[in-house]
Amino acid sequence: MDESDISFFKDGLRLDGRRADQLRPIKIEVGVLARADGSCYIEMGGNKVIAAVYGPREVHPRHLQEITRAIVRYRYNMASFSVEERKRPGPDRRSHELSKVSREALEPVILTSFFPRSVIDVFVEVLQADAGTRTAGINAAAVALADAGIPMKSMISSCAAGKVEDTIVLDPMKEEDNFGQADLPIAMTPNGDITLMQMDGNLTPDEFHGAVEMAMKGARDIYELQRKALVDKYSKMVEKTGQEEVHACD
Amino acid sequence: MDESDISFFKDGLRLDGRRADQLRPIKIEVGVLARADGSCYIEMGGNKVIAAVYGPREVHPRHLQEITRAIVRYRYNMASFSVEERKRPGPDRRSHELSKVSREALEPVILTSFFPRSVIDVFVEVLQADAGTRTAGINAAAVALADAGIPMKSMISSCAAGKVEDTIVLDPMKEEDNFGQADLPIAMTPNGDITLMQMDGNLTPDEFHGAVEMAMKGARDIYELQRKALVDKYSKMVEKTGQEEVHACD
Amino acid sequence: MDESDISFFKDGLRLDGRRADQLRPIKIEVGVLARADGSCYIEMGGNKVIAAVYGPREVHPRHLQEITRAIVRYRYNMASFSVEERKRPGPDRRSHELSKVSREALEPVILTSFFPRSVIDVFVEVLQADAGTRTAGINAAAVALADAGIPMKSMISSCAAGKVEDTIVLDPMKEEDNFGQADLPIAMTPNGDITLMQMDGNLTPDEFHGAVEMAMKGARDIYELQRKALVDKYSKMVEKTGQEEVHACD
Amino acid sequence: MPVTNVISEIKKDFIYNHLLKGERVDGRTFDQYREISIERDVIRKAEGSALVKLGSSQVLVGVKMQPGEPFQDSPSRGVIITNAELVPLASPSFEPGPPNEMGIELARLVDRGVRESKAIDLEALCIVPGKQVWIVFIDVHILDDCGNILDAAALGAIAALMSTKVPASRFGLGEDYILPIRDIPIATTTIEFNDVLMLDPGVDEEAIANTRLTIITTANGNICGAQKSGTGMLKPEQVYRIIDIACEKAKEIREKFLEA
Amino acid sequence: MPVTNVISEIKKDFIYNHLLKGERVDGRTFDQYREISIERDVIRKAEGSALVKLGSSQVLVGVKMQPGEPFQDSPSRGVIITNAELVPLASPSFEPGPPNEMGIELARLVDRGVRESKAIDLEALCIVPGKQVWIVFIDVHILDDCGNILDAAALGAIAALMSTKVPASRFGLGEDYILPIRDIPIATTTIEFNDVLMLDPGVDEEAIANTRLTIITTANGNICGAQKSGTGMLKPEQVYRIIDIACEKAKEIREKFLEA
Amino acid sequence: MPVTNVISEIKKDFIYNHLLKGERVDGRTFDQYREISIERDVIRKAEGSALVKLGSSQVLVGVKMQPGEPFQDSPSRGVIITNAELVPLASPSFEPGPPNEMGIELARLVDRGVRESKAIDLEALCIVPGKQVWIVFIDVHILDDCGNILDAAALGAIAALMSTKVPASRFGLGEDYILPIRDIPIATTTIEFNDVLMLDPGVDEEAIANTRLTIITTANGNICGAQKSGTGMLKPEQVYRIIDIACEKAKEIREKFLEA
Repeated sequence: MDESDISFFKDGLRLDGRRADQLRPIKIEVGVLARADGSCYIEMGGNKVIAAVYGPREVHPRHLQEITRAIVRYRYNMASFSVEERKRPGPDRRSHELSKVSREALEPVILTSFFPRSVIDVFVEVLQADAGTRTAGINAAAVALADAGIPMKSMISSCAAGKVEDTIVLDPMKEEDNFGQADLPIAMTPNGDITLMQMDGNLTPDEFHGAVEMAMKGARDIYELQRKALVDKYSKMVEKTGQEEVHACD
Repeated sequence: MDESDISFFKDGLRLDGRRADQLRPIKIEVGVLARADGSCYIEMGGNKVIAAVYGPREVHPRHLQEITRAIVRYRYNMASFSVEERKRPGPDRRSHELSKVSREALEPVILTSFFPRSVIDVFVEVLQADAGTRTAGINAAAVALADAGIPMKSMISSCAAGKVEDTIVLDPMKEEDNFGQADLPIAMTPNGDITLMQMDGNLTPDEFHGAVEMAMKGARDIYELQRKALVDKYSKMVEKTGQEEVHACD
Repeated sequence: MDESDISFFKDGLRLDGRRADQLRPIKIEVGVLARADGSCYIEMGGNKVIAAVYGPREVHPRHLQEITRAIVRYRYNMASFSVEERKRPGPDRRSHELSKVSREALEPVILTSFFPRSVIDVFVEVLQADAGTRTAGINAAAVALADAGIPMKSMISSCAAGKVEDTIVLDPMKEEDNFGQADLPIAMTPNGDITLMQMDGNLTPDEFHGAVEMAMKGARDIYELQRKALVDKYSKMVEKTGQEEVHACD
Repeated sequence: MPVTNVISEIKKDFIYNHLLKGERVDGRTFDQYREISIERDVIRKAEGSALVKLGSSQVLVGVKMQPGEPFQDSPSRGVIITNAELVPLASPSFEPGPPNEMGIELARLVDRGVRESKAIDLEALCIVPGKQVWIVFIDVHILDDCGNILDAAALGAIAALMSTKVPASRFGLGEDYILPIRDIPIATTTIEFNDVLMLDPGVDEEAIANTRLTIITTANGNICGAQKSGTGMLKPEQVYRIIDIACEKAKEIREKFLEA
Repeated sequence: MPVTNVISEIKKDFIYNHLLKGERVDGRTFDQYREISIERDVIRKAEGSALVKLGSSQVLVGVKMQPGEPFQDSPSRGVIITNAELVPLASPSFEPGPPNEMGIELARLVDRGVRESKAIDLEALCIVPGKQVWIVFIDVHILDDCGNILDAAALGAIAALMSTKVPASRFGLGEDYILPIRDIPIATTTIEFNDVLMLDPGVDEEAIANTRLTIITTANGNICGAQKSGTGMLKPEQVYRIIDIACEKAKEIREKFLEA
Repeated sequence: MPVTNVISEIKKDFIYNHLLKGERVDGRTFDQYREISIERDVIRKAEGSALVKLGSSQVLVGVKMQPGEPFQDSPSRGVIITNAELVPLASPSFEPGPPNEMGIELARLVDRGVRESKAIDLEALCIVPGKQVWIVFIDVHILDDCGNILDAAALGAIAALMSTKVPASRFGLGEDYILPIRDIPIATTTIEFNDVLMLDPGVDEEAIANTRLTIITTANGNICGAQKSGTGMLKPEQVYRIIDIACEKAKEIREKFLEA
């Protein structure tokens, strides 16, 4: 993290014209895949991410089974063409870590005890990356879990705050992430229980406090969009009266 | 595939003296390995290939078992020293593809339903490569299956046709394969049911037709050699009256 | 193995001041790890090696189980920082071979038939390497097995002999190993049954004989130190009367 | 889950019975493709990209380019590297991990179409002979497997290549330019069942009729690739019939979607 | 083995009941670390090393250095590579093989502490800009996992770095010199259970209270890293309380063990 | 398959009872090898090759050579790389995949024989000191494992090396020439059972008497390699007896097959 010579603000606005506490444009679509039990496509700024949920289903290999609950698996994966310099296919150390913390961001709200000996698989594909892929992935995955009918205590919404030019900003984009002073992604329930928290960079305790509050505000706004996307899809289904939703090709 | 400056014909004959529709010399030996349940060594031109069959036997790992039939596995492998430039040991993408299509060339004639929950393993080792290793491998594997006593609806014979200097030729050798215009390997039953067909290069529909017919003619000739090799072995066994064949070392 | 220009003796003593038939200083500590069922730390010259034993315990994966006895696994591993030039983490071909012969050095004295269907795991970590890590590892592992209460027919002790400047020497150190003429490590029971023997370099049959005898002498001396270390630990336990040994953290 | 299996068995019977009656379960004729849509330039970070929908099947192909070393035996030609990721998001039968046999076959067939049709002018991708050439990475990302992802992937590959801009300026190699494309290979896949030939199989049709033949044709109507797959057999006459259908269908698709 | 499981269940109950009563089973107060000891320069073959004991947990960290190529986007800065081996010697739950999710997370957190605190002056590790820089390998070797190996590993890493001598002479690059260290990052981990916060969890406490927050602080009291792990939740107020505890505790540890 | 196991148990008993009576099941004396045949230059694409048959055991060894970089600590010496593939074609107990412990041990022993006997003049394989030397790849391909494949592999390796032509002209490095071989290492393996020592074990003898000692000797009768394997024990006197047998037997084999 070097600030180098970049200036991150112009006339009080950020390089992409946002205020410090403003989210990038977000678009959420539910049920975009036919084979998956639940799915969601999200755009957050330049990020394009798709999530699918399969399950509850049988666990392979068997020895991973838990007698009293479903296990949750989460696979964060970047497409080779999603980044400036082509990424080698397959998981690297970064994606292993993100998969772990993302799973731990969602697992607290999933009612795993309803499905002993089974697995709930969450697959997240980053098709285009632009800072914030982990938060976008969690947001999409949470909606896909709901779309799959997985019982959850609540929704999960995720957003990051950053620090550039000693200012706390919401939802950092690529330049702010690369050259900023800190990055702090969180995920939480609508009533503010934090399920993911990571941070790197350099923050005073007060700045940390401010960044958490700002990220939580962002997550609350995202929650409204997630909710709306699910309601919209449900409304459309209800319109087609008598027509049951079928998860199948064609 | 570049034709470069090579001339593939001289006085109407190919570089190795063959006519356009002539096979390279072929030698087939049955039962060449003591440990395998069935085996066959084949030379087709400069190719030296050996095939072994094990099974029907237990499937490991268990979850691959099929309840109603035997599964068939086929492993095409090239020895490091079989090619001009030393090949790294182990399978590459090419050998994975060849293993798949070769398995699918043989599986249609194997009576897998006779052996539920078991596996029939076919292992093919290319000891020396000279264009046409996949067809040589399938020819050897089919004989090895018969040698192992695996019940089959019919024999499988395999041969390729190619195109050089706008002429369709049978059983291309290395130079014709490297610098020719097309390669079309097939495998089939004695009565002309095609179980393998691949092609790359550039052929008009008419040329394609001609190449298929020529490759089928080659396969029919090879079938006679396969049959003869099996009959020869069986005759020898019968000569040693009362002496049962034992698949064991020494 | 080149002798190059090194002179290995000065005034009849070796570069580190030892006589030809003298061991390097050895330090053995028993029960140094809380989580393992048995453990041992050993220093042999510059070698620092730690061994842990887990088991008998359940075998994973299941298909490795033996119905009539415990299987023994041995994993020899070098820490990245244990050698001059950083070693890539994970096993290489050398460590696979050492794991195999070390396992075979210990297995003859382990009463595996007492624990059908289970596994006894021996893990050896080389923290600092200075020629002789395999013998140090076996010495530590044998003590760790005893510490874990695994029933054994006898102790195993291991030592190498080498040849430098046409002289047989005991327990070669780094320079003698790198530039010497031969290396011959053995492992044996206290009454002279050999369970490991390897050798490379160049020895006449007579020299081979001499090297084996010298290595056996070294192993006998090491046995006394192993025995003492175990007795010391047991004495201490008995002192704390009524206090049972608990293998647990804190 | 047992329930799913029962449903899937019933569904198979249903399709099977339709096929026996000479009908496809979704009402298509035997030589009819599902609806095709191609959206190009969907991934800004890629040099070229295309999202292909074939009925409900979805395949995303991205093309990346970077300078690199040529192969020793073709020192003045660019390099094509094709990879396919059958990510587990796309089907309950796909598993995480390196490409399996099926993924490798798919990638190699897509590659074969591009390579054997000579669609890319590889000579034009030489930067310094013997030292530096352009590497073209064609990455196929399957998103939703509702059958016949091979044809969709091949279509996505050529569509993405046709929208690819060589990123010369990023590497200080002059101005960006459009990747020169000289041919438009089209792959069409036909399945055989009870002597009935059906184009563009859906995922359930694939499960039932396990004999497939893929034919790749060039713009001038020649054949540049063929591959039978599956554990069935084909008569030569069936092969020739499939080739006739394939050539015609490929022409239609090429004209409708790629030459517009 | 069934027997072990029963014992382990009984032990968990025992600890659980203590925690409900507001007690830790080993008598510690909630904000008390187990005994810490740091022994430096234990591995002669490494450029720097430290053996950290945290109660019965034991972690050995070795630092190796060698010249190598810089990253393209930072041509005049040294490179840090951090790796952690959770070898099966250290715990019945560790398995042989490449690092799993847990080992990777641990290595990346240790790395983050060193990197984000700017503890190593990477500019000073440039040999020839764009060509050759020092690579610093930080290798964490877990020997005995009795809980909270992350804090022990982070402590071992900075202690080992503080004892590291750059082996310039071995590579013909002048005289050896002490690796310049500019900050001392300290990681402190707190678990939450029933709204009680406990520092430095033992292995059984970790098993019961599966919500952890690790805070890494710099010498000036700022925060340079944070990571929640485990499948629980934390209230913001709990986070802020943990930060207060972490800053204070880190200061104590830093003064006691690393600035002496 | 249960049937096989019963047969195999009966066969073991049979062999076991023979051994107790001091007989080998195939009528050999204890110090008798099975019939040996060596066919050289069987693989035209290799620089050298040999097919060794030891009774029904068959091992094919190919030698390939290419220029490459020397090791840093021996800048003017050629490099030997030995690999063994225990392909599943050769035995029901071999599995596909990278070499396991047994394959690695076999390759390393073959390598040790060649290396420690100094059979290849590595100094003569230097092309440009510190830059380019010849790499000698010795690839062992087991075709049929009917016991004692190690001795067969070692025999194949030296026979293949003795027929190796350095392919200098292919790489523009002058004329091809015969690889200079300075010694002929021979490996002989003996098993011990009930204090009886038997040379050249068959596959069933190996299964029963799981204590083996391999001795590698040079042409002048010295020992350049030894390896005990298996989970049994040997008395020192047994070791010395085995060495005597090995030296004598190796001399016979060397004279009969490799110095002719």
